[in-house]
Formats: sequence, C-alpha cells, structure tokens
Amino acid sequence: MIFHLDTSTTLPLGVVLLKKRVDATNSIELQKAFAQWLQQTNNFVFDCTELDFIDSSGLGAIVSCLRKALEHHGDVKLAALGPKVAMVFELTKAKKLFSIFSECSEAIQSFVTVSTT
Amino acid sequence: MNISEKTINNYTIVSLQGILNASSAPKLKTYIAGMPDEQSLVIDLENVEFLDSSGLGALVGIARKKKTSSAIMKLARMNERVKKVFEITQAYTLFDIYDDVSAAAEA
Amino acid sequence: MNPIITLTLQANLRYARIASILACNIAEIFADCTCNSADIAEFCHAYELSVSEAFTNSVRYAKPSQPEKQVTIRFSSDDSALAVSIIDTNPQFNPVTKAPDISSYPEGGYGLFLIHRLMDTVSYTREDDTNILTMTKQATMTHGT
Amino acid sequence: MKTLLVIKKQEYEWLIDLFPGVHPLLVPICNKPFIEFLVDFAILAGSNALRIVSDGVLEDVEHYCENGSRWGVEISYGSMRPADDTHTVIEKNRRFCLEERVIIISGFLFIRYNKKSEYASLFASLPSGELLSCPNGSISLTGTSTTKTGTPGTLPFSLAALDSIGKYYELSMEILSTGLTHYVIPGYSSEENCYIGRNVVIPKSAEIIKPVIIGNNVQIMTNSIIDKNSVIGSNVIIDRESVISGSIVIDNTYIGEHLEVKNKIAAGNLLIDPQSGTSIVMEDPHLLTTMTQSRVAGALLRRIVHAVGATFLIVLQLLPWLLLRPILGMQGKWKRKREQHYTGLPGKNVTLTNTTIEGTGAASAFAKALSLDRFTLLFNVLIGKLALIGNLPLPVTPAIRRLPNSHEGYRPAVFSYAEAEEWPEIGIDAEIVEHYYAVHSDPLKDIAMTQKALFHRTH
Repeated sequence: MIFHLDTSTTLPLGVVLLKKRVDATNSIELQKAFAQWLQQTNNFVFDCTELDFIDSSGLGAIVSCLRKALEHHGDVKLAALGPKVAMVFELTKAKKLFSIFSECSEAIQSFVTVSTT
Repeated sequence: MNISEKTINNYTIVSLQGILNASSAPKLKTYIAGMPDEQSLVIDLENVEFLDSSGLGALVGIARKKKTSSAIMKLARMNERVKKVFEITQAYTLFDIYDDVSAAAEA
Repeated sequence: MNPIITLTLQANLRYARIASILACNIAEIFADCTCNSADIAEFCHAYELSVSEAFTNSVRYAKPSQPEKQVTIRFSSDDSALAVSIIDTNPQFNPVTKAPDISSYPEGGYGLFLIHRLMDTVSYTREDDTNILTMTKQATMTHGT
Repeated sequence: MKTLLVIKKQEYEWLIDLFPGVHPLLVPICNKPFIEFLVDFAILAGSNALRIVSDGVLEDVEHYCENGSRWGVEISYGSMRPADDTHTVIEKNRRFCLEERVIIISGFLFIRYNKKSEYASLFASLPSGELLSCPNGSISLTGTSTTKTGTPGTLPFSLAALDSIGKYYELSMEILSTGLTHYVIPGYSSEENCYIGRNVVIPKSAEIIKPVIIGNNVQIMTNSIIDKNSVIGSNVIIDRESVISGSIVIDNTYIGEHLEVKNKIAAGNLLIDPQSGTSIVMEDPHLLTTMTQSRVAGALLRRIVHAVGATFLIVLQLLPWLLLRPILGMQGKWKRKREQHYTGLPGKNVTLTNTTIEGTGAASAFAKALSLDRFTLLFNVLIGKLALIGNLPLPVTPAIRRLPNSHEGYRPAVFSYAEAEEWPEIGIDAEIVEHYYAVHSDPLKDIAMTQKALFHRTH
C-alpha cells in the first residue's frame, strides 16, 4: 500500500493505493499505518484499482479504518473496486457503510463538494 | 475361448466366445497376427463372458497395430460386464463401439 | 474377520480362472442376504475381476528361480465386508498406481488400477519374504434410492 | 417410441469447475438433476427406452440412473468418439434404433415442456426429421408416423441451450418464475410456488417469500430472509440475519451470518455472479463477525473450560473404567488402535489411541453407555492436544496428505458436534454441522453440547 497526501483540492486528503491483497497477512499492518496517517488528515480515499483480493480480516481492517476516521469526524471513501472485491463488500453488506466511486478522482472530488456545500 | 470368423463387406468379423483373460489373450493375438495387417476388423464381443485387463490389453494392442497400418478396427455388441472394464479404464475412447455387427461392417 | 477358505494354486496363468470363479462364487454367497440382485451382480463381478487381476500379476512377477511357485488366495469376512488376500513370495512391489495413459494405447498396467477402482480398500504388506495384497469391499451398496 | 440422448463432453465440460465432484448431467437445476428433466420428457413423449450416449465418462450417471426402473423406463448407455456426427451415433446404436421411432436429442440442451401437455400422441404423429434446432443442438425424430396428420403448428416444447453459467442461472430463474407447474419439482408443496424438502428447520423469525424451492436437511437460522426466486439446495445452513434473494444456493453450502446474497450462485465456498461470470472464493464464511471477536482470548477461555469439563468427566469415569477395562480386556472386547490424526495445524499431527468396545454383553453395554471408549482421550484435553467437543479427529491417510480445505475451523476433539446433534457422524452431513459449530460455538455452549453428545451416545 502506498500513502500520499493529495493537495489538489482545498482539503488535505489521504489517498491510499491498496495493492494486490488485503488479508490476514497485512491487515494489521494497514491498521497500524492508518493510525499514523490519521495524524495528518481525517479524510481518506482508498484506491482499489490494484486490489485483487480481500478476505474477512482485510475487510475488517478497512471497516476499522472507517470507524477510526468517523471518530475523528472524517470519512473513508472507496474507489475503483474490481468485481471480486466489490462482491465481498456486497455480500457482507459492508457496501452500505462506505461511499463507493468508480474513479479515484470522483472520490476525491466528492469530498470537496461536500465541504463547500 | 473360441474364435470364429466370417466376412461382411470388406470387414472380417471375429466373434469371441468365452473367457478373455491372461491365459487366453495370447490365442487372440496369435489369431489376429495370422491375418494381413491392413485387414479391417469388427470384433464381436457378445459372447465374451469375462474380460480382464489382460484381455483388454490384447484388444488395445490390436487396435494400435491396426491404427499404424491404417486399417479399421471396431468393436460390437459389448455386454455390461465387458463394458465395465472399458469404462473404468476409459478404453472406450480408443474404439468405435457398435451395438450391431452389420452396422459396424457397413460404415 | 473370520476366515472362510484358503486356496493355494500353482503359479500358472491357466489357474487364474479357478481363482476368479471361486471369488465370484464366494462373493455371491456373501452378498446374497444384504444386496439386491443388480448389486449382487456388480459385487461379484468386482471380486471376479480383482482376483483375476491380482492372481495374474502374482504369476507374471514370479521369480524365475523358483520352480515350484505358488499363489495363495485367502478369503475372510465380517458382518458386512468380504476380504480377499493374494499371497505370494515374489519380489516386493509398489502397490500404489495411477491411471494408465490410455491415449498411448498401453497393452498392460491396468491391473492394480482396476483393483483400486473396484474395491473399497486395498492394502499391501510385506511380511518376511511374502507379499500380501488384501482387497475388501462392503456388501451393502449405498448408491441408488 | 425410444429416445436417444447424444451429449458430448465438450458441451458440458464448462460445468465441471462449478460443481466439482458432480457429473454435469447430474447438476441440479431447481434441485432436480438435469438428466431427470430429460428422462421425464422422454417418458412424456411415450418412450419406453432411453439411451444416453457420450464420449465422456458416464459412470456417475449410470450409478444415479441405473437401469431406469425407478422411472419405469429402460435406460442404457453407449459410448461415441468426439468427432462422431449424429448419423454415426445412430449407426453405432442401430440395434437400439432399429424397430421403433426414435427421438434424438443431440447437444447439452434443456427442453422446456409442460407436464400437462399431451406429447405421446404428438410424437407418434409427427413426420420424421428435425423438429427443432438451436446453435447448441437439435431434437429430431426417425421412422414414419403411425397416424395421419397435417403439418403441426407450433410445437408445445422449445429448446434452451446450457452453455454458460449465465444461462444456467437464467434458466433456473425462468423455471422459478413461470415454470414451476410445468415440471415435477422435488419437495413437499403445500401451496403454489413453494417446494420444501425433508428435515427443513425454519424458525418463526425467519421469512420465506415465494416462489422458493428448498431441499432436504436445511437449517434456516433466526431472522434470515429467503426472498423470492431462491433455490436452496440440500444440506444447507443459512445463518442468522442473512438475506438470500434471486439466488441459487447449491447443496452442501454454509452461508454465514449477516450476509446478503443477491442474484448470485453460492456453491460451497464459491460465490458467483452469473451476470458477469465473476467468482470469488469465500475463504472465511463469517466475514463480519471476525471484526468484533477476539479470537485469542476466546481460545484461552475455551481451553480452560474444556480442561475443567474433561477433568470432571475423568473423575466421573475413573471408577467404572478401572472396573470394566480389565474385564473387557480379558474378554477381548476392548480393541485399541493407534493412529495419526490431523491437528488442524499444517504439518503437525497427533497420535491417538482409538478404543472400540465390541460385543453386546452387560459389561460392554455399560461401558458404551458411559462412553468409556473415550476415557483415555480425555487426557489429551488436559494437555491441550484435543478439544473436549469439536470435530471427530481425522486420521492421516495416504489418500489425503493434508487436511482438506473443506475442514474450515477444524478442531479435533473427544466428542463431536455431529454426535451431539445426532447427525450422521461421517460424510458431508457431519461436515456441515461441525462447520456450523466451529464458527458458532462458545465455551458455555460447548459444555451443553458435550452433555448432549454423552446423552446421545448412551441411547
């Protein structure tokens, strides 16, 4: 996973590029890293373009990221979910917890729209 | 095992009767070896009471020889017990199997 | 397992039929009370074929140095299963077998594969200088409704 | 009239990955094996004999259909080569096709029909030749008609090709929504559009919305919803608060709790979206619950509870064991066998001594009733090698070199959940109940289940 702070908009946004798999082997790593990132911003976009696989621990980690962001009055939005990843979110109803966008740029833009209105 | 033969069209119909196992398989091989390699065959299995893998091996061996000499070999009238051996070993994939001798000798 | 009969035959392919007919008959008597008629035929054929294969293998792999070679066939049973052991003094062999590659027109190598497919369990033990191949099958058929 | 079915392996091969271990011709459509629809149709059309011809292995089909006596039709089987055309297949089955008219169904096709229509006289009167065809096959007729007729109008049956998972799904949905009365659907139907099999448990809080088909041995847990257009196979558990709608749940599937399966096919641990063809492997069936559960703490508590339970049983059984063990030993009724078993950790096995008590004498019966055969195993619970209740230990055999993937949450134990629930102790039925408790049990429930297991073993 790669984290960068997107400053293209008025709002500092954490954009996280998730790679290949989020599962039991790296979900704790994600949660730890997320705690670090939270010190820089409360709003995140998880870019799933390169994410092929997610299991329950991976899903759990992402949901816990969302929970922490919400506690800090921020949000985690998801972008560019592949069909397999989307199916897991749909199956577990986790889909309902997240705002999901087909493009990363749309997700970034959505934060701006909300903050200006 | 008894072996008898007749001719229909260009096919020699070889009818087997009895047990086709390790002790009788050589007899069948010798019998077939006595024919010209390019002779097309229909082997009628209706009266084969028992076939084991040695018997199957003999039939497969004949099929291979016929294949290399571009002759045709077909099997006809397999009973359930014989069919079982062909099924387990998937040997049925190597043969054209007919339920009627004259149909086999026509095509 | 209670013993039923033990038969020792000269290791000659001519006697393969005796072994397999005996197996078929014992299987028929054994299955008579537990199976329906279609299942009996299948059960008996499995023994007829398996014993034929095992006996033929025993004769084929006998050491030429032994002039008086023999193969022993031992039947035993419990409530629901019939076991047959083929016992010989041949060199040790590997009882694990994979399916023959049928597309290459093999003339042999089907024997043990057939036995594994026809029987429920096949076990091989080497005791002193003897091979014991034991094959068992349950007489109560489960398929069909 | 006779019917000849010609189905090539190449046409049905795509189904093998989806239903591993099930012959494609036996794949269930609305809980009825595919081939049975064709058998029903052949019989409706007046056939007294049916021959199934394929270049693929038909062994499982033969085992299932046998000689057809179940349906009152004679079923036989034939083989063909992959390159054979229909004409060659007819020649290869000349004896079968000789005397009577033959309906030839060629290709992996589903025939839409209506069991209330009259087909026998129709087929007897139709002229020979091709009746219907589609890119995947055709249905034709040989011989001459026995009665004089004019040219038939539209035929009261049609063909549906089965060549993709999407078609399979569409067809199932079509039968559910419009065709349930056209076919014989397995299950008990007290009201229209609702077929329910044997041993189906539906709690009050669960909701079932028609049309629906449910198989045998199905447990639907509290607050679950089986929404319309769903097919639930046999040996299925739908866990609590899950929603199934417009979906097919294939036999032997466990759907975890709080899940939403909508317009999908769930087969074992595979979830398929029939529209896109995307499939995922559900490695973990209880996706959302893992977030809140602390597994480590739970495991420690469980180990303590199990050890206390085992100690209690050891104290209880010690005296009877000391008395009966030597008696049964002398009678030769106490049989022991040491075997390696899987622990659930890769590469780690445990050697256990399995005891069986034979005979019917008073001492044997008493020892069996007290489950003394499990006495020595209880000590393995104290040292943490076994759980008190869980799965029956799976012996290490050369055939299965490592623990199969299906044994999710496997926990070898002295007693099994299957024993407690009086389910069959081996096979897929046991697996599914053990699977359920592997996900669901908590230490307190475990004690109750152990009591149940002891009680049931007594009877």
